[in-house]
Amino acid sequence: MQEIEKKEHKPLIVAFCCNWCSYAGADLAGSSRLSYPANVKIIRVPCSCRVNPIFILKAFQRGADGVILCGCHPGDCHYSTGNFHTRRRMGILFSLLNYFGIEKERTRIEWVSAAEGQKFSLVMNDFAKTICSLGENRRLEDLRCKKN
Amino acid sequence: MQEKLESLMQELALKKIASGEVDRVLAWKKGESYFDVSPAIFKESFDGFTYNAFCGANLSKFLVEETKKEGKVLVFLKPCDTYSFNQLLSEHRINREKVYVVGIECQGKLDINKVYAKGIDGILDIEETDSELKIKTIYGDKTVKKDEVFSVKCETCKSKKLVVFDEKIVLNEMKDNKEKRFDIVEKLESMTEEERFAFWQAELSKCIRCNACRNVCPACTCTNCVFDNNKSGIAGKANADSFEEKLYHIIRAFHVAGRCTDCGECSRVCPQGIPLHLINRKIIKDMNTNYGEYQAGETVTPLNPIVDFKKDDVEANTVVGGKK
Amino acid sequence: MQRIGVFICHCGTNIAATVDVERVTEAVKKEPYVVFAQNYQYMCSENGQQLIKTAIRENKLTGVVVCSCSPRMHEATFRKTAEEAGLNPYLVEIANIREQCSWIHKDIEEATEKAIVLARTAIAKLTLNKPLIAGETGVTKRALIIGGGIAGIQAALDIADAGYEVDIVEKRPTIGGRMAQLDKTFPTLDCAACILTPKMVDCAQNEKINMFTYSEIEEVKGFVGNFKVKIRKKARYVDEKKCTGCGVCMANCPSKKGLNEFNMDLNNRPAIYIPFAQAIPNVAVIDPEQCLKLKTGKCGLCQMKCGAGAIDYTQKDEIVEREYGAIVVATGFRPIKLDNFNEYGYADNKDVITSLELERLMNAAGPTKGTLLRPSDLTHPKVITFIQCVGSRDVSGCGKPYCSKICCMYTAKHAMLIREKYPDTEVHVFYIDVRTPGKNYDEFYRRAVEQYNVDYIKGMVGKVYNENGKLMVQGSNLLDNEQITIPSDLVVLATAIEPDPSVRDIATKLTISIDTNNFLTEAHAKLKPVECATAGVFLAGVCQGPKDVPETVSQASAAASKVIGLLAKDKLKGNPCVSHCDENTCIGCSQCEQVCPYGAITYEEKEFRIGGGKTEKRRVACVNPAVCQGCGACTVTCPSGAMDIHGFSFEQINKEIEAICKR
Amino acid sequence: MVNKNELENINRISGTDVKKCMKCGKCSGRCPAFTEMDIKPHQFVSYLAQGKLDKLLNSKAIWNCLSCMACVERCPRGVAPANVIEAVRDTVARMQGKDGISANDIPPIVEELLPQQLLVSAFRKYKK
Amino acid sequence: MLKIDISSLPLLYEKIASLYPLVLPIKKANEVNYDKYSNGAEVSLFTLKTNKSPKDMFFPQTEDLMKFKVDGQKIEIIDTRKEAQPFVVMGVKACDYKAFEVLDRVFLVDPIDTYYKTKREAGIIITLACDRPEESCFCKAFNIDASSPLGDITTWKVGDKLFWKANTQKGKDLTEKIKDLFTEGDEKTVEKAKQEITETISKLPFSNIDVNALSKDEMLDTFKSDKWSKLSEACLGCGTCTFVCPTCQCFDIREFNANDKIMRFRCWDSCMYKDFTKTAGGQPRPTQMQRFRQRFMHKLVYYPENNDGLYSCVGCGRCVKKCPSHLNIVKVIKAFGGEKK
Repeated sequence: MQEIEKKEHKPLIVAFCCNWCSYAGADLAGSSRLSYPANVKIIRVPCSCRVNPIFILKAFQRGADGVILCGCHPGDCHYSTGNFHTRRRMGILFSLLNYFGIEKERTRIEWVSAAEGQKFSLVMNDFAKTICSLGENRRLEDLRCKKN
Repeated sequence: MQEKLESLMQELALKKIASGEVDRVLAWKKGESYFDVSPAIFKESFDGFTYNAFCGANLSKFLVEETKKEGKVLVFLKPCDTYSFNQLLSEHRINREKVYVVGIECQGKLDINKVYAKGIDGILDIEETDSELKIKTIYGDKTVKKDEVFSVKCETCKSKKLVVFDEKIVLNEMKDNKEKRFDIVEKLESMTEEERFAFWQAELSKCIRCNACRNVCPACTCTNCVFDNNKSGIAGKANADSFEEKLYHIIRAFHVAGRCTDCGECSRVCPQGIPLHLINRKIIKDMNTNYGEYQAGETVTPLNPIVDFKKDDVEANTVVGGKK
Repeated sequence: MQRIGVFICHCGTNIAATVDVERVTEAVKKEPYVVFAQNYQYMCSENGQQLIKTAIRENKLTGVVVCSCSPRMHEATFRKTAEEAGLNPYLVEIANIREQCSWIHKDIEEATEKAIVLARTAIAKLTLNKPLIAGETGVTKRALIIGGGIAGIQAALDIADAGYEVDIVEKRPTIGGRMAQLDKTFPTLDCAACILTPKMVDCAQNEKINMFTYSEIEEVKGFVGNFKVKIRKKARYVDEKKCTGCGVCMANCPSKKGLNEFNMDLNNRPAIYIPFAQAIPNVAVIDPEQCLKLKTGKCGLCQMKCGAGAIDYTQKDEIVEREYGAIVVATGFRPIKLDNFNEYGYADNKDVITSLELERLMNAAGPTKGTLLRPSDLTHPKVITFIQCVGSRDVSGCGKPYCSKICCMYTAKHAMLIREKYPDTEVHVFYIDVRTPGKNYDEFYRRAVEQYNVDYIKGMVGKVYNENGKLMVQGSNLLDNEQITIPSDLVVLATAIEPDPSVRDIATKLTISIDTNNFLTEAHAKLKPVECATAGVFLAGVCQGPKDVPETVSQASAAASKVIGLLAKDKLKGNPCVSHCDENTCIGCSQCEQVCPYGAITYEEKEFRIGGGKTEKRRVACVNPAVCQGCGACTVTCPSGAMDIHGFSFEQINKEIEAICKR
Repeated sequence: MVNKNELENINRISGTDVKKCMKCGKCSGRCPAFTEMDIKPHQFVSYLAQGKLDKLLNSKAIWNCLSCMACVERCPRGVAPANVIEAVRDTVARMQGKDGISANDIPPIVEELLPQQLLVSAFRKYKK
Repeated sequence: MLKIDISSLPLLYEKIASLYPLVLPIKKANEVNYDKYSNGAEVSLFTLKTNKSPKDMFFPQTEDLMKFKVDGQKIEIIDTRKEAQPFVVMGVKACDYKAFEVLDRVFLVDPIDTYYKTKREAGIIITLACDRPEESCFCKAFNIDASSPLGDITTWKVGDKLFWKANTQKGKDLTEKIKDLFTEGDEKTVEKAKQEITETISKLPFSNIDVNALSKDEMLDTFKSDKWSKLSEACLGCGTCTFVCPTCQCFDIREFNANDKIMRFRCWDSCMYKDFTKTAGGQPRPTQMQRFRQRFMHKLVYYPENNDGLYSCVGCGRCVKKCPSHLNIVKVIKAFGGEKK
């Protein structure tokens, strides 16, 4: 029999941040020494509209427990309309995921400007807390990606 | 009734071919039995030409390939097929000049699997009346009311409007049933997350990844689908893990979002009886609720809710898939 | 086989204090393709960079990962380093282990582990990086200036002075803008016309400057260095080349009911008119709404009287297509509409006026020839009350949330001028705050108080009402904790300013972003105040934010210098991280075209081999790499997955996800 | 002494953010009951922002305010002075004990020259 | 010959499942497929046609072949093959049982497919005679007797009883272990039932087709026939027919990069797919007509040519029922003159 690992589950959170606002916001959080959990890992994308739904599913498949998208505030997009597209696409995708029974709280989108280091840290702390309380992602897991 | 429609259609087809206006005709052909109907091209011989309650197949997608060939093709489109036709025009997938569209009457198509489900098997022949099917089987004769065996897509017909045609053959009034369109979606939404998960897990675990839903879908006309493309990182030929079937159906639904006309072909062809149309319909419902009523294929337009936006759209986090 | 080098920066103790750099170095050495790993005190230093260069040469590295501060900080630095060592600059990836790791985590164990994951992710991405070469495009040596106010004029003169051609497009019949309407300017009290008109004349005489007055922007295509702009020259019904500006037509025009926009509608003008005496070009224009000939076909007096034969009733709008290398937007402002402010009685009382109207009433070329007479009965007002912040700093939704910046100064100016010219007049000013930052500004305001005895009342007016021909101004005097009512003869509202409404349309055509108050957004609030996020477009004047004349002129000159810097280049290097289309996969469905904010995607029918010696014509998307800015909107919209973007490719991001999730 | 509870209560009941006030005085500039009030509308806002609870609670003006809402209507910052006054009034009323203010106490504090609150609020209510 | 009340079958399932893993037709989300029995499963033993055939049990749709562990720059190979565990497949119809023979001739000839062989040897197959064939059935055309299938054990449903007969040692051993659930049954009753079935089958519409139609002519003539393009024109290129087919045996080998290992697995492939056997040089069969032709030529011409006349179709009729465009092997056979008058 396999030994059941009694190690506490540490949730993994993948954050997609747009280069111009949210990634800069994360940098500001850093330079202001505003902490957020280490299990939040950031992937830099040019714009939130670069985030393909496949990336989000892929992250869950690989073992992420929560995925968060950050972009410029609507209307402030560096590419002027990118995040408007993101908002619709993700509205549809998140709703669809929930329709499949995946917990609504596992996916989130937040608008964080380059000036909002504080907000970035607050959002990440809050999201990490939410994901912690939800526990491990079971409904979108790929068993092949689990340790065995 | 049905015979009259069929003979009018054939007459028209023959006339158009004789006059040289069209080169060939895309319609349905009867095979081994009454319900065994395949899409087919007719040119010289009209043997097997048929139009009956089992002609569910949407012919519009065949035009993608047909209009690449020489000459003009006459096609018969049911109301819901005309939406797909328009949508394909919007996506520049069909050369309109090479098609002569004949819009035809549709009183709802039937699903032979529902006849089987009534315990009727060994079917030798079927006789169709306006409201009934008289079925001859090796185990005796049976009668079935048509409205008990409507295919899923016709049970909640969204529209009986012919949105595009060069000519139409409609003998009787057609009635839609759009009030019920989102009933099952709403039922699913009212379930808890856990129940919904269980529902879809059970349904999707049947998926054998035969790709019938994709290959029949008039919105899926990519020549190199992401699921066949090794570069995409999600290519796969089988559901090696339960994650993959979810990935496949979520991404497929997302790729046709805004372009899906809700023709219901995906559910019709699924060999495992998965109600795939409920996925697309959820997206349509969400888009209607949040971004304004929209029916893909109603007009020829490159804009659809997924490529469009409003500056005051609702926030993505607030669009909900259903109850907690 | 790839050979990757990883360089880990201590950043003094910024990184090394919380990340065990030695452990990270050892860990990354185990990653596939990594042949070299080293840590160093300051990677960005001269020595650090030298270290990277040496390693690239000695180890024949095919890619470099630098684990250091944010890529927003030093990505460009390290790319240049790599390039100097003969490596394509796009084969460099940065792992952000400072801002996103060492600075936010205290626990060394945790931070080190995260740093390793971030390094691993950057390595994973790097394995898929491709050498990219930035494309080059030529530059059209001509600039377009939208708006012919003082900002546009200044920018045009500066650019022309550097030897480049400039076109000014102005929607009104003359250049000059708002400044031409002003009487005097603060804080020196120069006559506005005296300092503006010479510049206007310079514009007209400069052979490098070409003016399109009474014209609007119809369409903008292209990209930095290569804009193609369609300009609509509205029908003037007067031949610009023939008209001498003699004014005979104006004198003879029987239709005199048109409101004089230049005088803020305070008086009338003929249907054929020259906006004001110093107008440039000094050419008449016919107002088709008022002209009897154009409306009814009967009249034609002006044509008969015109000695130059310049009148042409058959003129049509004309579209001119021009090419430009750079664009300056200087569309200016207007005072807000006061419909939401019934309390001041602007609509009901002729003697409640805006400050810009007062400018015209005081101007020698104005409706009263410079004598201050109140509009209702043309008598001298004895008591004048100014109300500041009308519609500014208003978050209730009626006005504008921002400070309009110029009102304090011009109100002081008005008060002072009135007290100077008509010492028997009593002048009150209701204010909330008096804001006078600027050279000699506060001194100016104090002069109004100390030298000219202007009565400044701290408090706001609640209501203005008419009682027996007097305008009763009721407000609070906060310092005395009183409510006071001042019977006045004239009330002047320091009305908030807002961007000219035409700016929305211009912003859409140029794909530049606009804020909630309709001000255009600069690329960076501090470091790029005149640039736009759209390359090649620059901002000047109030279209970007409230400013006074000196500030506007400085910004215009700044924009001009940016334009000159751009036009001076023969070739522009593009950003190679742009979209591209896999034509074998593309089905030409047009979805991507819909989401591209730059119009970078077009469709072409191309011939493809389909096997068996046959070919097939297919419609496929083509991306113009010079126009594409690399946002990636198309990549997600594309159902076939044909669209991808260099530097952030599908495979790269997937690889990053895989690396991050690896536990 | 600043009583935190009462202050919070007034803030909560008023539902307005007094920190938004930019001290322009437009509320007092428009107030029809200004002369009758011992504390002026803008002072209510200012006192609340500064936490001067005693001044608020001892104010007579809370009974003079007509609740005409002119100050709310005019405020450029979206602050609602009348709501603050109302909140103070409520708080005072609640502090009188469970019976609230007694009928006998009313006549001396009502200014006879001014229309009563109820009347004004009826005007407001039925103006359409 | 043994027998058991149909009403007592749940006891039988429980009993077998307590000995070995038991696989049989189970209804899940309205569809019946072979699945592992567990307590509470909705068994639908007498469903004539499961959507997927039982070939999954020996040749699963996906199957791990091996794993690689990557640690830094080192790679370790892990064998995923396991010792065979005996298991029972119940309710296999004659056609599906015949299909195992077709698969055996592919996987059990040199080089032997060890993955298949292990499962094949471990499997105990309980067949079930058909009692109510459908219009899509045409096993008779391949001389398969649906009334008496082979297998380790054969069962017949007659009235409210299930008759049970062990054929092989494996079957007898299993029967021995569960003997107490049965009573002695009457051979004659079964014989009578068999006769009835045979009669019913002869009434089926496709019973008269002649599968030799395609192999009658020169192979190349059949290949070049212009009938193919007409026959295939409505083909969508989906894999439904191949995935429901009990004899299709093509597979692809792919790799999946999981977090801590790489898995090499095989999965069913379909000759109807346009990326089937795609190589760097492109597709060997670029048109759907060519792919369509390949499938039927393989089943009815090439396979019998290499396997002593054994067709690689067993007439189960699943493709007839499931094809979205109603194209099928019967139409192909008939088009080539395979209709007996």
